Amino acid sequence: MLKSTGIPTQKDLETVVPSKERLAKGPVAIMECFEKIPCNPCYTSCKRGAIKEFEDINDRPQLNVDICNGCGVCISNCPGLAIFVVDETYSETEALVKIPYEFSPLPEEGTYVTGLDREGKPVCRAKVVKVQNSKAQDRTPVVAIAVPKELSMVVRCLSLDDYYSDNTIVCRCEEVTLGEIREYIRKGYQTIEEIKRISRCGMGPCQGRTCSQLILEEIAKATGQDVADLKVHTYRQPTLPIKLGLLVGGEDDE
Amino acid sequence: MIKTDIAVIGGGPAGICAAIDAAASGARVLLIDRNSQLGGQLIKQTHMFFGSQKQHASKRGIDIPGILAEEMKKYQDKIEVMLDATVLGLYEDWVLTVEQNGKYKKIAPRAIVVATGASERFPAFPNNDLPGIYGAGAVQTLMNVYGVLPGESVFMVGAGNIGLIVSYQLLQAGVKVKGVICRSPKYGGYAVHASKIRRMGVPIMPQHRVIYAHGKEKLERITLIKLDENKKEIPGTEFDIETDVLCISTGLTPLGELLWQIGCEMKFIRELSGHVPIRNEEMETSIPGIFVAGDVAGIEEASSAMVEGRLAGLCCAKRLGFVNPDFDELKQDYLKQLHDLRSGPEGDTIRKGLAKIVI
Amino acid sequence: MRIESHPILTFKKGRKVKFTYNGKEMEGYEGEPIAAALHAQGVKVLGYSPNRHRPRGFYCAIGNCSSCLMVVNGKPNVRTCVEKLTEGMVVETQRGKGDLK
Amino acid sequence: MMNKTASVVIIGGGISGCAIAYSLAKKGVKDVVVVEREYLCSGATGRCGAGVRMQWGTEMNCKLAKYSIEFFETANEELEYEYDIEFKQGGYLIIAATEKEVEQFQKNIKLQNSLGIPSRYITPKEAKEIVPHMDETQILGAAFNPKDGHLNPFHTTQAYANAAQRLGVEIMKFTEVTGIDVENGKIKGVQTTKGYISTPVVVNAAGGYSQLISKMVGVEMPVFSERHQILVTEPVAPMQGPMFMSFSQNIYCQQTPHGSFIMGRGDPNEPRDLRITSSWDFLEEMAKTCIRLLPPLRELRMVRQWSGLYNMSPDRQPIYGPVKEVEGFYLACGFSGHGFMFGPVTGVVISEAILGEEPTIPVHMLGLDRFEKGELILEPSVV
Repeated sequence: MLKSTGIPTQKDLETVVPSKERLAKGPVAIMECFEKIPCNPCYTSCKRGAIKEFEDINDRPQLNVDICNGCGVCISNCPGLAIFVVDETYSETEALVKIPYEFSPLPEEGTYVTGLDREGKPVCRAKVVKVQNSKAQDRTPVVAIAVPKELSMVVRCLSLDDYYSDNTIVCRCEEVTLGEIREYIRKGYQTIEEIKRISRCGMGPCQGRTCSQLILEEIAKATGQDVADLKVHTYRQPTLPIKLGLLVGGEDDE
Repeated sequence: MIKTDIAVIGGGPAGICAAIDAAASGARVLLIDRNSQLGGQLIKQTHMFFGSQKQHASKRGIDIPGILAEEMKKYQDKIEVMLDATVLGLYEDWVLTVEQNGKYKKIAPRAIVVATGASERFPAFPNNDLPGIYGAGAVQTLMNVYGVLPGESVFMVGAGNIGLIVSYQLLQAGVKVKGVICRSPKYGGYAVHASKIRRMGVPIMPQHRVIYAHGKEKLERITLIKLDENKKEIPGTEFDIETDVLCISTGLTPLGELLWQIGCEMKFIRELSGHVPIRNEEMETSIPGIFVAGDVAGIEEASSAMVEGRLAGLCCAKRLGFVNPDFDELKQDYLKQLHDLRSGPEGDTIRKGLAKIVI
Repeated sequence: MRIESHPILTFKKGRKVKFTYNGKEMEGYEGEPIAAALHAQGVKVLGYSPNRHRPRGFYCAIGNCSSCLMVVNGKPNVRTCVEKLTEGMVVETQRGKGDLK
Repeated sequence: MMNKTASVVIIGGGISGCAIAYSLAKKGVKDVVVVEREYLCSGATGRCGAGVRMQWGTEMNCKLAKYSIEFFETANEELEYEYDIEFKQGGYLIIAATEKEVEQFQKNIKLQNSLGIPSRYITPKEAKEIVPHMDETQILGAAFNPKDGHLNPFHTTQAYANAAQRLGVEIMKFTEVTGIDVENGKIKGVQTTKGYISTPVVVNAAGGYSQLISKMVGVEMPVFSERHQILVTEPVAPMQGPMFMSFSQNIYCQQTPHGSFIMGRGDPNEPRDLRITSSWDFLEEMAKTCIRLLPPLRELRMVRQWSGLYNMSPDRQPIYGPVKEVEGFYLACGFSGHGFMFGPVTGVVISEAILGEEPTIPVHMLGLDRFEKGELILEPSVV
């Protein structure tokens, strides 16, 4: 029960989750406000009029999902932090979930965090796509994270703890993380040459000396192959960086 | 263009011995090393070596280069040493490009012994790039070559021989070693090395892994987790240890870049710790005239590296027509020494690996 | 911190030289790597990575990686783990990708 | 082993193959299959300098390039790419070091301007303002077009490939073509290491290996593949906007948005045996030319060298379209080192040729038969 655990029930959620068809059309707000309390800033903040005018200040918000475009202005205005925006069209496999997050430090865009469900349980890795923290939001920043599509109605919070070690720097020269490597592998870049070209991993001054073994291990893990069977990247000259100016003085020998 | 009969790349135990035996057979040798002194990793080893007299057993690593240098003196008209010289490339026309003290040089050898050693492996965990997290090689260099302490206290990851030895060296330098972990139920190094540090009070902790490093500007703390017998993490067993240095010693992998560049056939052999060149018993790779010796041919001990070096030097010289009058006896002796060094239970893995790569 | 006495090793040090680190005068031994001299003075953070601005220190110690790049005598991207210290060197933290000027 | 049917099989997963696949799929062609021996972009596309310029010496090349560059300007959006093709439109500064070049450039610019290309002839002083680290005393003048630029070839190809796949194109990586079946002068199918594909249409977009593919159907092409080398440096803060190039001095040199410089040169003595190894003489020659013209770059460290194949045609212009010997066999090869920058237009004109549509740019004179007829217009502006 919501009133004993703080966790909305499946039945509660059914009243606010839009249809599959609507979700397939793009971002939309999810108003997880299940109790009649005297409050209406969602209605007053929506410039599009997607939320039905309150007859009684104790009304629960009624969202017209066909008018709502998921702009997310209501998120920071909701005193109960009960509004989220879900965009299932973000990519083929991922959905974007916008979450109000009033903690410090804020996550950084491009890094990975851990997606938590309504019970605070870690459920997935999530990439931080955007962090909005404008003056208008008045200290209620909104963090947009990309989560596996099937978890779009599950992830409602985030933890900066790197539960999956995704923020581990694998390639120091180009600063590519394990999470990014895993993402590329998921997207079908499953050889070290492809990962190198898409991410620049191994293209820096060290030419893959520190990262290539870690990447190979990650490919092996993700694809169920043996490292011994994986192709390595091409080794080219030089073994260490050399100044162009030195190469010119190449003839002064016997 | 510098001309020579044989270029030996890498002046560690394998390379020095290759140069000596090639010169003893009558070949002109250029021995190239990127450090300021010969000896490779030996110059950082304060402990006494195992093996037999032939491989300078019970001598300290740091003293072996001197002994070998003495032997090299006999052939000083044959061996030229290039120090502070990094081989940048090995090209298909067999030209070696080298940078030495800010100068670019080219070498045209008739045959090559590649004895470039190994590079270190690093595990992936969040914040593994924080200052204070160093490879065992870096710690040894800093401490034993330059006399600079890596920090106040060190936690060691990896309990192979290197992890155990470096822990001991840290104690000798006056650094507190807070513990040594490894993932397996048994540590990988020799028991005598483990006992040496254990009786100095250093805890050896099998079945542990580092899962997190913490610190703002530099390392302050690490989080460890316990593993079960199958090296799987046991949730809920995480705990933190404060340390300003984390020393990583999770193994070496053969440094075969030059062999890849020239196109030697390579194969991944887990028992030899990575990609190694296919070769015959004389240490000649799939490209005639290109020989290998030491860790680049598979990770082993310095003792076997020295013998492999002698074998490679001897046979490389023969490839060019410089046949040592005692070629057969020497070759048989080197093969026997290698056989003996690898014959015990600790050599089991190496023997299995070699069976897959030596043709 | 330097090792004052060692049961096995004796260290052959070059002559003492002065250099500056971010404008601060420091001392080290000629011929030792710049990064070793800095480490001996307690300087562990040698620079910051260009994109994520993560602190970077000494790492491989053999010039293999890009962890110890600093600006030395005005020139960027110098591998201070292998570059030898000389009298009067001007060593500075590198921020972002080096500027060739 | 699979056995499948396709309406078009494209051999080669470089920019040309992927752009053709995309154009066909966009026009509604179903069952297009791209067969790539390794990973996408593993051949010439992924190895090239990836500069794109409108400054050419023949009308045809100018038009092909202009079309392509205008496409690149909006390619991220058009192809709905999730990353970035990294189009840096910093121009091409082509220096004139000889009187002959001055004359040629002025002629070229007149032609280019007549085709709507905003190139202009500039003085050494103006050139120095654009590339401050150059030694302007080495030059007589320069041609500059601000619309030229540079891209990331892997991302550009991937953008095409992803867009094509969304439209239903199948891309078979790590699949090698081992034979092409022809019956009664018509294409019947393609044998690959992963099985057989029945198809009436095959496009040869195999870059440096195109002559080997043509040979499979008995078509001899007067092309050869020449090794070209290139190097890349460590990254430094942005300092060079345009591609810096010279035909007579034999150099192209560009700073990528990432900060690294890539530079290359050609050499008539390079091997023509499909080798893609590297040489030390290239490094020395490259460094010499680069430092003479762009002296401060002597402090830059190079981190890697590699090479790729130019598929050279007799007149240094592409070979496009059907061949008369085999029905259903189309060529998109012989690019002579500029296949990457022609990628978008290649996609369009080859798809039009296959579908029998009115060509966006008439390219019938770029057919293989031009070499028999001897109607060649030699492109003078090639490194």
